Amino acid sequence: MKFEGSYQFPKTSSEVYSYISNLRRVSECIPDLKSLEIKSEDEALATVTAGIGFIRGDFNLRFNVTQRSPHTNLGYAVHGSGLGSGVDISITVRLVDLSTGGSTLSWVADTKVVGRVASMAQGMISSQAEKIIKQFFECLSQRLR
Amino acid sequence: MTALIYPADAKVRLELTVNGERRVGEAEPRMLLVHFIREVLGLTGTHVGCDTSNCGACTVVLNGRAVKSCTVFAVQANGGSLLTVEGLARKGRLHPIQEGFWEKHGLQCGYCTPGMMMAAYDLLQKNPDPTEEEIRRAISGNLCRCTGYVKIVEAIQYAAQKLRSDPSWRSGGD
Amino acid sequence: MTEMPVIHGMGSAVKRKEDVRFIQGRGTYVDDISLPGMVYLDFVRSPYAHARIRSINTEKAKGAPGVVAVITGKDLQPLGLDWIPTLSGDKMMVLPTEKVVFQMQEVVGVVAESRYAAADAVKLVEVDYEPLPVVIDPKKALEEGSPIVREDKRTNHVFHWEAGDREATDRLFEQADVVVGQDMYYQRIHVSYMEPCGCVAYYDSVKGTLTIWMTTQAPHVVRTVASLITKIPENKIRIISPDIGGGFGGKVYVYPGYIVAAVASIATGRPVKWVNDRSDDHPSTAFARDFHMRAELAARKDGTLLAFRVKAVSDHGAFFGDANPSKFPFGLFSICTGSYDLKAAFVEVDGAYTNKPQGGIAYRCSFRVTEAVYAIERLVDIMAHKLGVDPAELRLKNFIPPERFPYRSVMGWVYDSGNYAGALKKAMEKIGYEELRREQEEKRKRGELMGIGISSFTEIVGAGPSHTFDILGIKMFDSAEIRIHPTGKVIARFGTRSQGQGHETTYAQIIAEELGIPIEDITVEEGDTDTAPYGLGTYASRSTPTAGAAAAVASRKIREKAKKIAAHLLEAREEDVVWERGRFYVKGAPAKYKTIQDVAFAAYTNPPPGMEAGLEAVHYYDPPNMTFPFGSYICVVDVDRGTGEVKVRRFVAVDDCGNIINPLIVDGQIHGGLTMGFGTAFMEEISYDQDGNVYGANFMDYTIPTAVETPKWETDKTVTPSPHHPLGAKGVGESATVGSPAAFVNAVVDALWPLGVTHIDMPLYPWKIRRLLEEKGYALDK
Amino acid sequence: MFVIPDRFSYTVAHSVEEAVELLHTLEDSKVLAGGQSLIPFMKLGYASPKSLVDINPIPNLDYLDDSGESLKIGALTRISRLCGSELVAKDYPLIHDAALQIADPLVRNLGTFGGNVCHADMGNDLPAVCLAMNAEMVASGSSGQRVLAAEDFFVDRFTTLLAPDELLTEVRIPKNRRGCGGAYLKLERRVGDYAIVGVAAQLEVDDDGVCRSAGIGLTSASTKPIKASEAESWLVGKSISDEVLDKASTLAMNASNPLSDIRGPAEYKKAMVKVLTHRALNLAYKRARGGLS
Repeated sequence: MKFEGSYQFPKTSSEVYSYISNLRRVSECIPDLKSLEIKSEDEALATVTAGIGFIRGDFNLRFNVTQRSPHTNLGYAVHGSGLGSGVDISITVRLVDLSTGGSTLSWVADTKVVGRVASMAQGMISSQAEKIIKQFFECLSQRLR
Repeated sequence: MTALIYPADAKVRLELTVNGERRVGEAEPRMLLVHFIREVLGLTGTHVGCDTSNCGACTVVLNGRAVKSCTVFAVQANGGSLLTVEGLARKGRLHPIQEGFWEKHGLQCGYCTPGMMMAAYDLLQKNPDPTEEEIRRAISGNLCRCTGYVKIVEAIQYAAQKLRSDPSWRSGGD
Repeated sequence: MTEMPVIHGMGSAVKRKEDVRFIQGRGTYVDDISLPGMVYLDFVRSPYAHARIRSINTEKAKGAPGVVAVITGKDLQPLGLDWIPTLSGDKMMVLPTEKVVFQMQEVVGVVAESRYAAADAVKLVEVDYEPLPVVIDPKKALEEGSPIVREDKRTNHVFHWEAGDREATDRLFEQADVVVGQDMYYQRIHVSYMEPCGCVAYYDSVKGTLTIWMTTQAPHVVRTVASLITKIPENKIRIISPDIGGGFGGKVYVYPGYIVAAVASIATGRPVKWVNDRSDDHPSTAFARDFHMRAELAARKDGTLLAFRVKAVSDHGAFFGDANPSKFPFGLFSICTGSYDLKAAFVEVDGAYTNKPQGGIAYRCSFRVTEAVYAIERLVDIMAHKLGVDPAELRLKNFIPPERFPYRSVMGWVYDSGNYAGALKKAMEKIGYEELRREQEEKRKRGELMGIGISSFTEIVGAGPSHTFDILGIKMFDSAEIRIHPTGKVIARFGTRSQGQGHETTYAQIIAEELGIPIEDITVEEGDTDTAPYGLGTYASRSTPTAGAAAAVASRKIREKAKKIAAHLLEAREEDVVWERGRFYVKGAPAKYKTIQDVAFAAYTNPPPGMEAGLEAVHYYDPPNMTFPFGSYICVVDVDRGTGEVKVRRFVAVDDCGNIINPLIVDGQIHGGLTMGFGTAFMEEISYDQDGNVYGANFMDYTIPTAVETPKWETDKTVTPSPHHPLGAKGVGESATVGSPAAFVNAVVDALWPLGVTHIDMPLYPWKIRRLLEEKGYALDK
Repeated sequence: MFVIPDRFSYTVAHSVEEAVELLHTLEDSKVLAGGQSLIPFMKLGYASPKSLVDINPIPNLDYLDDSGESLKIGALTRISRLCGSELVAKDYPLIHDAALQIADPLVRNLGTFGGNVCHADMGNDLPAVCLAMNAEMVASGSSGQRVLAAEDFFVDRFTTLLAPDELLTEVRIPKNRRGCGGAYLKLERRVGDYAIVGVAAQLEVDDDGVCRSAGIGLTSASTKPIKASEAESWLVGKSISDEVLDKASTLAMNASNPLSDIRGPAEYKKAMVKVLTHRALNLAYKRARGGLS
């Protein structure tokens, strides 16, 4: 599934870029974070608790920065597993300066959830994934205001 | 008052009446009743056909009502009374339900049969003279892949008739 | 002259011998077997349908409480067991070393002291996957640039298979007045036996023997293949197929669990039990159907059917594992001219690899006959509607007439016997066909949707004659070994394996009929390769046509010897001795006789001079031809214009399987088959999304019929014996699954035809029908 | 991957107070009532609570009492008891319809009213019934007892208003008076399956067939059990006719927002909300007019 969204900031694209290309700062916006380990400037390992109602589980996720084109584009990849499922999310972020000053950030997240729970409780995990991704960008945008 | 808490890895000592006999066994809290029956009590007539509480192959009568023993924890049966397929016949005499399944060709591979008979047992306790529709609904939690149910229905009708005409089988059987 | 004992021979509706244990919970299924020191095998399974395995970390699992061994593909590699041959000459992964090719594939085996300990340890195995592009649609799989499932093959194309005469067929299509065609998808379904697959494997390192109690329909073939791939001598391998909780074709296959359990037992020296849970079994064991076809039928405007052609793609998943006879990569689909006297036919099928478990189970379908019957019976109905002729009338006009049997079809099959019009007319009479058509007319005027569907199928079973049929080179005979003890009691052993078909009773009835010995005195054994004569097993409705015939022939061999002994006892010349069921007497003096029991005793105590003692025989029966059961089914449905739900109001099945051994058992087989056909038509499907997630992977998601929605079947029969079978029998195990789906679909399409609906793919979900009603502006909102 | 629950500690409560205390003190605890939804979820690995509090031994939580202003249903009342109750069959046809369509007779032998409601799956049948009948949910917690309106009770999929240490003890259903009638219609792939869509309808009409009050609850029509409030209020004051029911069922359909899944595409489910609402209201009306039956 593809999810997407966009935000406008008073900051310029290069200011935004320098913030969101920093994995440590970005990872502070991962919701329900249980643990985090920054392996390099391009890779972090995180454990996230996700679920709905009493259906919860820990997801072990690897975050990678997959594309860095200063001021314009940034790519993240998330790969991991939890609740008997595999999760793969590729996120692309586009930054555009506005003639009126400030900039817009638009993101697209392509999410794949596979495995037993994904199959049995159709939609349950993907709807959670959507929620988490949106929270993540909501948090980023707050910090960039 | 403070309740007794059994730790996750505790071996809980269970004592219950099984087919009229007092039986004792151990189970950790998460052990499913069906595994307790098959692997601790050694009664393998109760089968496992699924893991989502759909097939009913594991049906037993617990404290007077038919339940899916894959969807009950063994610890919940502590102190209770259990009737399995092995307890249906009495003194070497087949229960009318068993007789009906045999007479009417109510089984083929035999895997769903014990659960099917225990569901029928529950039905005939509550309703000695069920209609075909009532029988079909009563076994709707028991899947059979061989018979197409026609002869299972006939088997239960046979048993109902036999039970009505033979008072010696009333008063449960467990 | 004394009373003849009641022996319950051919045609007796005697209750089954095997039931005594089943109704008392005393059957012995694989999971009921428990050996001292036994440990449990469980599997880590892949959440991905297609992924490269970066790494597997088993350290935590190995250290977990109760864990005895952890087995990966790398452990199997040195043994040459990471891949094994399939029954179709392809090979399949046991455990992956490089990549996984379908969701829920076995990845790592964990062996522990208990079921629970194994399950806990499975969660501790860490597998790092690198997802690969997934291919689910077999048509896409055959396109250029599609992801490759099998790197060892470098293509997703499994085979191209043709049957019939392309030119002659095309010519007739060009000359035809009317041509109808239809794209159809016969969906992927699971046999859904109630007992999941499993085994207990025990390697005795002292004796060097490997014993496997396993859920298999073909123990002897398994033993031979196991010996060939493991190099363990065949006399040191014993396969025991205990009571089987339904097979339906799904237990012909060899699954990774069996292999890993055996290896684990060799590695640990302990008995190893592996039993699939349902949620493991459904998505990882083999599937049936999954067949995309374009079928076309040509006719003259007077309704004479001329030619039939099919172009199809079949989905075989990641491994080509069909249990087909070697010469028939697409089974017996070429029976697709069905019950009709066609002038020509042509079929071509391409097989494709996809990211799914292996497919192509002969699910109660005698090798793709189900798909063939569905194709022709759907098209005949479409043709009837197109021509504006009653579907029954069109069938009656084009049936192969009784006097044409034995009949050679344009596909080269020689049908042994049949009376197709007889069966259809009987079904029409029983259901009140004319009256129903009148009712339908009136209902249509009132805007009510009622449909009537017919299927007049011809089956082809009893594989098979050795000149044509083999599996991995082994001829498809089957066997019986009968031994009569001095007191006249009998032990009989067979190479087949009942999974509910009642062999212990029907084989006993055959022997009783032939030797006049009551069935209570006859013990039938199957499934133990150490004791039973070699046989190919039970599938494709072959047991009665092959092993049943073997029982008759072996009994007759015994009777010949018995006659000599009787002559000796009666002090008469052999040619003067007369056989009358159960006894011999001298011509003209029936009062002075010797019973078969007297003769049996003499065979051990007082054989004729020079005669070898004992009374027994073995026979390996090689059928001269297949048998061709047939029947006509009529189904009546009512369609709810609001919800799109279909109610099957009535279903009449008239079957002809030749001479009947036990009517109770034949009824049971037909009821069960009809219910499976009903499930296929209305509710059963295993589907995948584009990421390779499987839907319908357990009994919560995969719905098989309960007693409530299953129609109350009305069955009847005609009897047209097979001229070449010793008992005139034909086999009936699969007729109803083969014949019924087309009847259900024909009925629903018949209801919707006036709206311009020509076809609906199974399963006929209410939402599909509602969608059509909306498109045609015929849906109701209440 | 054997389908077996993760380990949990097990404890038995003998009174409501004790249950609440245990839920309060134990880490990550969950109530075990009938267990017919919880145990499968634990086996499949959807849920792995660290501890279970078995409330089955609590006495006097299994009752049907209509002596007072409302029909009081104890949280531990087994579904099979509702199926077999003459009182329910005669006076509360909506509850009876629904009970008879929950899973199968074996599951109903253990499954409880409270459990079915608290599990709060969009596919469970009794939440819709509670919504349609404007039931009150009585909960006991460490901070005492409180009464919640069904409408507020169902927060999200598998999520209710109950606090982790709160226990549902009773459900109160307004008493059916003369002129009341209800019906539950459920569309299933196969008997015993979760609903493709289910509609609970409750009507009160006066002697002229004018609607005094209406309740409509929907199963599997959204990610949680929902109440078709607009349809309800639109019906009040109208004299029931085919046109009126058409409009009401359209409003109910508009209130729904189902998921596409193996039980059918969202657009089909939406259409079925309309069809079933119309049929359920119609049957409820007939029953209301025919008195209580």
